[in-house]
Amino acid sequence: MADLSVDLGFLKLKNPVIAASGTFGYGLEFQPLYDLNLLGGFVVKGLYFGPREGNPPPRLAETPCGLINSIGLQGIGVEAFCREVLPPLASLKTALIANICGEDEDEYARVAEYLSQYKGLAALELNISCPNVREGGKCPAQGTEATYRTVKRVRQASSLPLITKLSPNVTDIISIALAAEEAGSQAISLVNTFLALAIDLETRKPKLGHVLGGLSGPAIKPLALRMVFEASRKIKIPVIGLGGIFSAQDALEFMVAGASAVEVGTANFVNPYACPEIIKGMENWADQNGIKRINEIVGTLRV
Amino acid sequence: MADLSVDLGFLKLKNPVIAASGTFGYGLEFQPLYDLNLLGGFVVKGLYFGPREGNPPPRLAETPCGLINSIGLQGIGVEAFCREVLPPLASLKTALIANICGEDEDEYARVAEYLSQYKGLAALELNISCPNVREGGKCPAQGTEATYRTVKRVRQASSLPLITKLSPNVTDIISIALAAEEAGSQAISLVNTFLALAIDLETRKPKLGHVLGGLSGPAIKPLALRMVFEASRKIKIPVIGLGGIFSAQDALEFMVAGASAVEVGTANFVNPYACPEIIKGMENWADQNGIKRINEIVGTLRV
Amino acid sequence: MLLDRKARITKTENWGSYFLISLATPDIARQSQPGQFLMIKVSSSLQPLLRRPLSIHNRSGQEIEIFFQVTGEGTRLLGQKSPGDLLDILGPCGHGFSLKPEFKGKEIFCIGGGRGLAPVYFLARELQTGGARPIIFYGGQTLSDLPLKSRLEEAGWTTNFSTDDGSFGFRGLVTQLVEKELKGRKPAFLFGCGPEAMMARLAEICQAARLPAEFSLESNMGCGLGVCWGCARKIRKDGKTGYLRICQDGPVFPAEEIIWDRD
Amino acid sequence: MLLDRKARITKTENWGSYFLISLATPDIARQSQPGQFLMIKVSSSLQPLLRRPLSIHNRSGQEIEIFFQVTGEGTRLLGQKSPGDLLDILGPCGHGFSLKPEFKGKEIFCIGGGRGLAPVYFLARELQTGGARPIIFYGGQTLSDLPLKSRLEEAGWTTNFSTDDGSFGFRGLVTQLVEKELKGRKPAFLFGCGPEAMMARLAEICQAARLPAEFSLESNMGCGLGVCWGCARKIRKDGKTGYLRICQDGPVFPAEEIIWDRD
Ligand SMILES: Cc1cc2nc3c(=O)[nH]c(=O)nc-3n(C[C@H](O)[C@H](O)[C@H](O)COP(=O)(O)OP(=O)(O)OC[C@H]3O[C@@H](n4cnc5c(N)ncnc54)[C@H](O)[C@@H]3O)c2cc1C
Ligand SMILES: Cc1cc2nc3c(=O)[nH]c(=O)nc-3n(C[C@H](O)[C@H](O)[C@H](O)COP(=O)(O)OP(=O)(O)OC[C@H]3O[C@@H](n4cnc5c(N)ncnc54)[C@H](O)[C@@H]3O)c2cc1C
Ligand SMILES: Cc1cc2nc3c(=O)[nH]c(=O)nc-3n(C[C@H](O)[C@H](O)[C@H](O)COP(=O)(O)O)c2cc1C
Ligand SMILES: Cc1cc2nc3c(=O)[nH]c(=O)nc-3n(C[C@H](O)[C@H](O)[C@H](O)COP(=O)(O)O)c2cc1C
Ligand code: FES
Ligand code: FES
Repeated sequence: MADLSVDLGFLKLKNPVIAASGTFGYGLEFQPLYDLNLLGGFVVKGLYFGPREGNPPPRLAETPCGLINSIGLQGIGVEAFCREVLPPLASLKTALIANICGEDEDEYARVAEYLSQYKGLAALELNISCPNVREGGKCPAQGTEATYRTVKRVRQASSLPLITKLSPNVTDIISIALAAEEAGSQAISLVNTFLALAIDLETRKPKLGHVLGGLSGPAIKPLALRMVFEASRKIKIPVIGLGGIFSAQDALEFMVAGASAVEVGTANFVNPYACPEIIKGMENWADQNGIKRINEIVGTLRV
Repeated sequence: MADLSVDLGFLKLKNPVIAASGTFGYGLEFQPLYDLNLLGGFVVKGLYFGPREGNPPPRLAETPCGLINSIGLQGIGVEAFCREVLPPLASLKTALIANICGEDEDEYARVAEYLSQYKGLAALELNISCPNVREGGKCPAQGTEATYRTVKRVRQASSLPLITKLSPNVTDIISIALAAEEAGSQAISLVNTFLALAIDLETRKPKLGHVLGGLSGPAIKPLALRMVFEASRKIKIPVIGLGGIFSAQDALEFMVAGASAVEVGTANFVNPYACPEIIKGMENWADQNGIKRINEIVGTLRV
Repeated sequence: MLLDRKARITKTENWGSYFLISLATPDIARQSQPGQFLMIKVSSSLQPLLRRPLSIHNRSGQEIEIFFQVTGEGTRLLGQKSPGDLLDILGPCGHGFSLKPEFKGKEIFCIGGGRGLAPVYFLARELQTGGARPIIFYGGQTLSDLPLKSRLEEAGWTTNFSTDDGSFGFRGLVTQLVEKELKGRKPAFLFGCGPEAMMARLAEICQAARLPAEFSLESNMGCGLGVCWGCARKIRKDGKTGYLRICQDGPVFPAEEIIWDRD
Repeated sequence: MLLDRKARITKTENWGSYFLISLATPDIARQSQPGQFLMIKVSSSLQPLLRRPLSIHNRSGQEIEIFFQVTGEGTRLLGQKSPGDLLDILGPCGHGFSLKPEFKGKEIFCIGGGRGLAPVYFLARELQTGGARPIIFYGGQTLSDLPLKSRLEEAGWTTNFSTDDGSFGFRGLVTQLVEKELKGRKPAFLFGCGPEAMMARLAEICQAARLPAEFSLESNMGCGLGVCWGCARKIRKDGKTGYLRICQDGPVFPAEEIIWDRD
């Protein structure tokens, strides 16, 4: 049986499949469905320092092979998270990753600092790429300087390994990835969602209460795959790839493009067993193709 | 019956539906199927000065609700175009638009200049946004300065009205649209295709001979719609919207978002009668909704 | 406990845009409560992407039924299924109507507007089983919007019909019919499901009549599992308002907690 | 003239992954030539997006037939259609095989590898109508890849079968079988359709034997109408090589014009 484990340097995963932030709740919700220890890891919903109300509904709109969301990071905040959610999760034998948010660099640092006092987190995923909180969908990950500054600041505030989650809404993903690397991020994850609009022709109103939202799902897969390919060839730190992964084949394509691990997002909604099924499918594929260790295929695209 | 005509200032269209460049050949191919005079207009395949071989196959890959192409602007060049194609088209009673390309600003200007000597063209569409010709998918429309310079240069080389076609592969579509406007473009069209990658897992090779290609079709509609919305609110010249328009409803959504006219691309492949059917559908919708003139709906999104 | 099952379609019925489908799925049937719903995969391809939420319309033995109206691509595809086909379903989801022991012997108003009748049938059956007396109200725009008319009549419950155009039953809105009936009867509770405007008006009527009520709300759903927070709506709970998940904290809420969407 | 039609399925047959479907479409049938193909919409939704190109397998009266193998989502969906369903088809597309008057009375080799048999059946019938004598070669990996075996036998043509594993007919590649037969026969022409490697090898064999030949090429297609240039392949024509459109300038090309894709 193929060895699915992957080593990100700062973190060993038993397999490359991580459930993506915002699509897996706080993890607890999936516990009745399957053993979370099957996962390479999972990222919890984005956390601000305090609780957050989120955006006005409607918050979801379906588009061809895609989903636009504008949840706006509704959440309980770090204190409640560490008090109520972390204890039951801390004993899991899978990589537990916190997705951290902030209104400004200060808040990012405070969230990182606060979480670092607790045991049980394998890494922080720095969410500088959510299109649903600032005016017009802007986010720090759209600029090299803001990326560099935020990463640097969080790097100094916490000793936990840092994965910086990048935005696809940029002209040049490579320069942003380099900025994150230079500022000390141990990995990058890409992509977050694409800024999008859906319109209800009958009412002539946006389908979402927040007007704009972020597009995820199979529709964006070819765009995400391209960015993972571009970034992974130019930076030395590992890339965690995501965007429209719905099957083992999708996940393997991201690894061939250059991802050392993958995250699965929207697929969890359509099939709550998506993650374990993808893991199983990768194992079968590796066995059928005589792949002994799955990390052999990372970045092997023949161009 | 509703009045579907729209006035772009420099050009009156009998209806807002234009067949998009690269998806309508030189127009002649559709003549056996329907009367081209039904169209608001059509844009012919991208033209370089000389003939061009295009990219190595495979040139197409399907993705969820999308199509990636890397044709690479195979074409006959302006001379052959003006000699062989233009004469039979020049007598049509619909707006004939040439899509112009160049390896550098000089070539763009030469193409524009050459075409301006001939009668029959209603406008030029300046294609500074093709992801399939330069290394890594780069194009002038990814920078404000290159956009400004190219538009300015072509503006000086030709007296034909100029529509600048923008790339969606940018961080800030507004600044690029403003640069095109400032440089004297009479309209912008957006979007061209999104830079994308598809992988054949079995061979671990890119599905396209050119490695990267441009994503079009319904998958990109919500992204294109967002960009049309953003740009049209910040510039004064009209916006021609496109990206995944497959139905009258799609076309109307673009107009509500802010497009004064629309282009229909990939849909022509799936349904060669897409354009006339969309026109008919818009007319029916307008009649059913008591819209007297279709241009009343432009930019009426209730935000 | 949420179950993930491939349920075989045993029967389909169809009236215009309305469909009634029976599914063999013993363990989901066993657990179902009125007001709970299923998340149903309507396509074997990636389009449409998401599952569709549909109420449990009835349970009979090993089977459950769904009743829906075609309103878009997802329900259109669902309507094309035939007996023998397998449906990918997840359920039962959410929290249903509160069936209280004190309803015993009492009249309970059960209002369904259009496709909103879906959960009302199961509700009425369970109320009856618990010894309560369901009084059904079934409203639609016109007679063809009341495809389950005879089904309700056969069940033997007191049923009041309304159509906007008067083609069957009371002429007018179902809310007007309820108001009228309330002059003569004093039910112990009111349950409602249907268009937002109908439910909002019913909530006003109940408040005026000091009649406790619960309504089943709708919202666009991503997961139905409580993980995406996409279905959230403003709810007033314990004096505080905030966004709660329709799929998990509902879909049924007490009238006084609901902040109606007047749009 | 390209026609856009909704054709009713009159019959379907199926062997494992292979399907044969009959379509009632009189005017497309009337115009069809062997080697031409249809662009078929396989889904009523947006996924899969593009039409699929399939050769015209046969014409009989008002009907045409298609023969295909399931190789992905599009052909899988197509295989699920039933008699009575309407298929959105566009055709006849492209330029077919060259049926020359001088073939009369001559032996013509017609080679189909796997699903590549599709156009060969129609071709052989038209050759026969024109007075030529088609000699068929039908190869596959194993017996189950030769579902049209009895159909060919019934047609009464000389037919040679091969399977890689020897489960039926000649054991080995169909190209080896053709080579072997060429020792005894001197056909006037060879037509081939099948996997690229098979056709490339046949082209070598033909060149060595100075046997003129045509092959039907495949390529991913966007439009099938000649407008997207997505199907282009390198073709050597009049001494120059350049990208030509398989859908419009082909799909059938003379052996000497084809630059094989050795991958
Ligand atoms: C808890 C719950 C129970 C329901 N029970 C029933 C039922 O028993 N019978 C019935 O006919 N309908 C029911 N509905 C409504 C039903 O889910 C929608 O009609 C259906 O999802 C529309 O899908 P579509 O693809 O046909 O239409 P679409 O084209 O997707 O949309 C048509 C309309 O449905 C709305 N809609 C789209 N997606 C969703 C979604 N995921 N959730 C809710 N609304 C959506 C859209 O806003 C739009 O107005 C229920 C909804 C909820 C939330
Ligand atoms: C002119 C022509 C005639 C053909 N005639 C027949 C026939 O009679 N019977 C038959 O079984 N097959 C025929 N084919 C092949 C058939 O078109 C493909 O098998 C089919 O398009 C695959 O679609 P899919 O969705 O099932 O598979 P996909 O999952 O889309 O792809 C499976 C494989 O098919 C290839 N493919 C995908 N899209 C296309 C496309 N648009 N054009 C060509 N190849 C594609 C892919 O590269 C991939 O290798 C023909 C192809 C051409 C070009
Ligand atoms: C409903 C929803 C909520 C999300 N919330 C978060 C979040 O809190 N933090 C974050 O970094 N990304 C969030 N994302 C983005 C996903 O983690 C992921 O980057 C994106 O959806 C693309 O992957 P997918 O196509 O597999 O879903 C969210 C996505 C969705 C659909
Ligand atoms: C096969 C193909 C060829 C194209 N060629 C051109 C071109 O020559 N010039 C150009 O400006 N755009 C070209 N485009 C882009 C389209 O005009 C259009 O901008 C894009 O496809 C998005 O619209 P759609 O989703 O409606 O197809 C091409 C697109 C496709 C699919
Ligand atoms: S639908 Fe996802 S939380 Fe309710
Ligand atoms: S498939 Fe479009 S030109 Fe051949």
